[in-house]
Amino acid sequence: MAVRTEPFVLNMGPVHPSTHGVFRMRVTLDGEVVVDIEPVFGYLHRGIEKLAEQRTYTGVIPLTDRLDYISSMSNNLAYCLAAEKLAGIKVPERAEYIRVIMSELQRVAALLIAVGAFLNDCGAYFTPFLYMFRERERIVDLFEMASGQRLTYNYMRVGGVSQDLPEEFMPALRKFMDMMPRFMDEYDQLLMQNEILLARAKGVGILSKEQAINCSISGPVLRASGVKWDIRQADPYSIYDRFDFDIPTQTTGDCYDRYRQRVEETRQSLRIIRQAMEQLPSGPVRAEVPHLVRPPVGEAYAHIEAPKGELGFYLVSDNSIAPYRCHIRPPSLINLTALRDMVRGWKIADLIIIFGSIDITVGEIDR
Amino acid sequence: MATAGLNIYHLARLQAVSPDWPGGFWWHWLFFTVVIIGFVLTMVMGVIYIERRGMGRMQSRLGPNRTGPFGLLQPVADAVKVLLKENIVPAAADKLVHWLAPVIAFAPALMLFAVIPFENGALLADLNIGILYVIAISSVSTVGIFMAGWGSSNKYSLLGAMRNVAAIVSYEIPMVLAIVGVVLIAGSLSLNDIVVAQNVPFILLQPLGFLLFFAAGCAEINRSPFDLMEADSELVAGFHTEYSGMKFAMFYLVEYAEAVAISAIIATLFLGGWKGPILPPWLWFVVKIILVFFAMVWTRTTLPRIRIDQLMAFAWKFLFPMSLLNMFITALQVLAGWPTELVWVMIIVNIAVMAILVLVWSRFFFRLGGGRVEI
Amino acid sequence: MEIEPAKKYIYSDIELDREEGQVIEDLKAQSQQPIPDPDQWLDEELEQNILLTSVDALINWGRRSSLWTAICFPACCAFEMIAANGPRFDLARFGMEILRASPRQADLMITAGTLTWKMAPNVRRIYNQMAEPKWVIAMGACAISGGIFASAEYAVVPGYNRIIPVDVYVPGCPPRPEALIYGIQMLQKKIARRKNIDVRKILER
Amino acid sequence: MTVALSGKEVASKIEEKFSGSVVESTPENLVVKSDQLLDVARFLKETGGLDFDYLNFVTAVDYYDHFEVAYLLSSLEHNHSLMVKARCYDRENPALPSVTGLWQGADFQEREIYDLFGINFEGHPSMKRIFLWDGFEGHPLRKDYI
Repeated sequence: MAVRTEPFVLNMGPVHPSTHGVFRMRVTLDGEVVVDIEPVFGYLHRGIEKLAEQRTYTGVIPLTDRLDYISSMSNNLAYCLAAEKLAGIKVPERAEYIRVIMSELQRVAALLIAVGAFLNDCGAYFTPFLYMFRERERIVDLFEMASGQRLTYNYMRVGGVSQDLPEEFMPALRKFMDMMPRFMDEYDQLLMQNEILLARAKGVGILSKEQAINCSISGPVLRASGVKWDIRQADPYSIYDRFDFDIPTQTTGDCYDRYRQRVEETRQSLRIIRQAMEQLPSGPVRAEVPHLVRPPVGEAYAHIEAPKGELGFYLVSDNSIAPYRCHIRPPSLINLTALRDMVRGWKIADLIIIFGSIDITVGEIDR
Repeated sequence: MATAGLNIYHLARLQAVSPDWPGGFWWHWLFFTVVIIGFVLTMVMGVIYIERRGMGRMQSRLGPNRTGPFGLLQPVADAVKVLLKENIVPAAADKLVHWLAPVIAFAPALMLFAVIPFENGALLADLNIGILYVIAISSVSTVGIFMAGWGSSNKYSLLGAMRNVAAIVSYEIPMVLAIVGVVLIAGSLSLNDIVVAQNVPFILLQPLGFLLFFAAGCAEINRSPFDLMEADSELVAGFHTEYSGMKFAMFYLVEYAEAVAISAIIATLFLGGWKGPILPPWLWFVVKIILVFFAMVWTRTTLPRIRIDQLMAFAWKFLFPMSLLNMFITALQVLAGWPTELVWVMIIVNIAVMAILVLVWSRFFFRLGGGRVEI
Repeated sequence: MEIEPAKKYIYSDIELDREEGQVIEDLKAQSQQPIPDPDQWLDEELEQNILLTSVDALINWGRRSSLWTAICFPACCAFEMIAANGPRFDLARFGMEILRASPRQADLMITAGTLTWKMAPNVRRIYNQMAEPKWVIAMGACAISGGIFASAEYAVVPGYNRIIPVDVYVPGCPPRPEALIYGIQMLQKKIARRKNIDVRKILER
Repeated sequence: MTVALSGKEVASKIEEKFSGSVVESTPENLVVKSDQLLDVARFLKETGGLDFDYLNFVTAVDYYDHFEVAYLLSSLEHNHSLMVKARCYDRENPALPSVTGLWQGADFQEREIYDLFGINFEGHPSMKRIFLWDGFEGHPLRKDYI
């Protein structure tokens, strides 16, 4: 005899321990099984795109810091690339290298957070998260040396970076680079082969290759589904064509693959940093750029491979000192497109880890 | 058999000698009731401290160390604060059920200690069905938890409570079956007799039984990785989402009192209870409880949580058949009358049996991990 | 806060959206002025709260030594908040590592991040769900005044004190964990000073 | 390196199939008539050699007299990209066909444009406000908002 059940709606968020900020889902459940979800956004809509229209080109940079606040450097980079493309500014060599080092360090930090948060969502009571926070603190120290800030760095400028690296930066970076591979091995041993984690994450929330492309998914989520698409190699920006690195991909596109993908990308980032450290030239770190940049009428789109995916800035100029329109392509928001299809039919506990494996930041979703 | 000396003692016990106290049973009961309440409360404070400090250490940080010397007064401060907080009853809650739930959940945790010996013969009631009593009483707290989930009129609470009921119903069976091995060897259901019978701690004679009981016990009291009913990252706070103040304090107490109780039962059944050299027996008992509890803290900080269907599958497809097998093997050994002088051989054989069984079963018959439900 | 009677449950998405929008608009209309800080109005309420005078110190010690934080971290400052909880700064030393996901069991709300009007009813609700005694630390420029986003008036609430009373303000964008810990210590001092009962009032009676 | 296809070349291909659908074409982008946007988009996605299977982003720009909606399309296979635009001149009730049927990734972005610009995408499964609440007056990213 079949039991007759009745679905009910569970409101998850906007304040919930594992929605990574103020994200909200209206989940329709049949017992423990997710029948349908409706994501609700906007709890952190701060009008960044509107504010950007009232600020000078340089004044937008602090706003970009607060988009995806765990990868501020990458946001700075993407914005500066767009503004430079619009104004036709050439960036000095040393600045390019510093930018690469910074954005790759930022990727390491952000991916560590992503992995830690994912494991936390799996129920490993804060331990992996705090371990990864320990290493993030070291990276934050490096950023602090360069920019004086711990979270919102505001380090890059249109035409370079705000200031040269202090002299103690490179020894500290070298020390960090020596330590980091050991920590990466430690993380591998921590939970990578854990039976419970495998049972929880393997085969759960599969995102097929076709759907990933159709949903405009980008970043580690896309590559975990088996699409070898990394903007650093597909459309090299800055000086990424000078470095030798691999693009790891996975096959199935389940939660475990996304977790693995992030860990492996961290290793590749370390490889890039090491090369950039060796090649770092001396020279100026800022091009001669007027205080108020006044790009010609036109539009430009620059995109980078941010830790969460393709982060792009679409700037439209009307030859004034402020952008006429500044659109941000948020990887977090667009990666969530497939969420509904991924979670239907899974349990509520799976919903949490599938959501965690997409790795979003609400600041970027709502802007 | 390791139980050779036991039979004479057991015969003597059959005459049901009353405690040799002036005034008979009543003083005995009063004394032990006070002792148990004091013991449980102190132990709860102690284990909360151990958990928070231990967890802090495992997470590469310090843990509470500012409140009192070494942070020892942290649980006291927590207690003072929680007890004096406002008590909120949600408007839509079922008032009576909401009010009764923590009491019903808390009582069994205390009652469990009635049959647990602190020293030889030092226990409130030496029931000759002690183990049965433990099993029966420990599942009563489920009623309280379900009442909490139902009475709060909160969907998260209800989900947590449902999970808890499902888990308890499944895990009672492997838990009981895991004990049967111990009972067969000891030849008694009384916890005191079981401790007396342990010339060698039963963890060595019954390694598989210990593992099964530890896993089932963790699930029974919802310690990680089976802490589904208050799964922080999924269900906010599970069944006690809507509880605050004193009533939340009760649930907090229940959580740890149950952990202490299960640790005490494991210490009694498998680790030789109060037995040990040099130190006074009650101290040995406390040390063993803390050891077991520490193992629970360790698993909590290390392992991810499993899913509800995996939890059920783990009970029915792994623990249940394993505990049946364990029971049969032990019964055969007891029936064959394994010679007492060869106890070390028995230990080695049993450990080998455990290793083979666990490996074979987890490789060929049951793996964790379920699948998608088609909707 | 008087408790509203339980509403009819709504099942349609569209109706629910409309209802929530209405709540936001109402709150926006209500909260055009900042709520004064609790220091200014809390004393009157506390006069009715009778406890033994001699245990005042003990109670305050207990309360300030175990401030459990409610999980309500909307934006950027959350990461400095977590960093303060993390291995280096370690709020656990003060017994604060327990982050209660359920506001009913929390004592302290650290408002880490920008508050938008859409979020405001939820923050108000979380604050109301917290059991007395409760405290609020406004962390960061956005929480104090709207900060860098204050000029996006259509979406951003200029400071949490429009919605909930705030005890301690910690400036910075975001404040460093050290600053947050200093703010928490300020709050602890504030709790230590707090009188749960005025002795003279009792004697007069 | 992603090759940005010339709008003029693609425009000539489109003109062969749907004559009169291209309003304007420059080397950077091409502007399509809004009522034929869906056909052109399907053509771009499904024609061999173009295969624009990836929609980078959708956004809108307010030029006071008209809205310009920009679609950046990429092909992961050929590694080339193209910016397609459509304009709506109706300021009161601007409307465009929705491309969610072709690229699901446009789902939230079209809702965002509806929320912040007020452009209605016909055929979108749930066209409602995404960031702001129901009952909010106006569309903030329009240039005439405050």
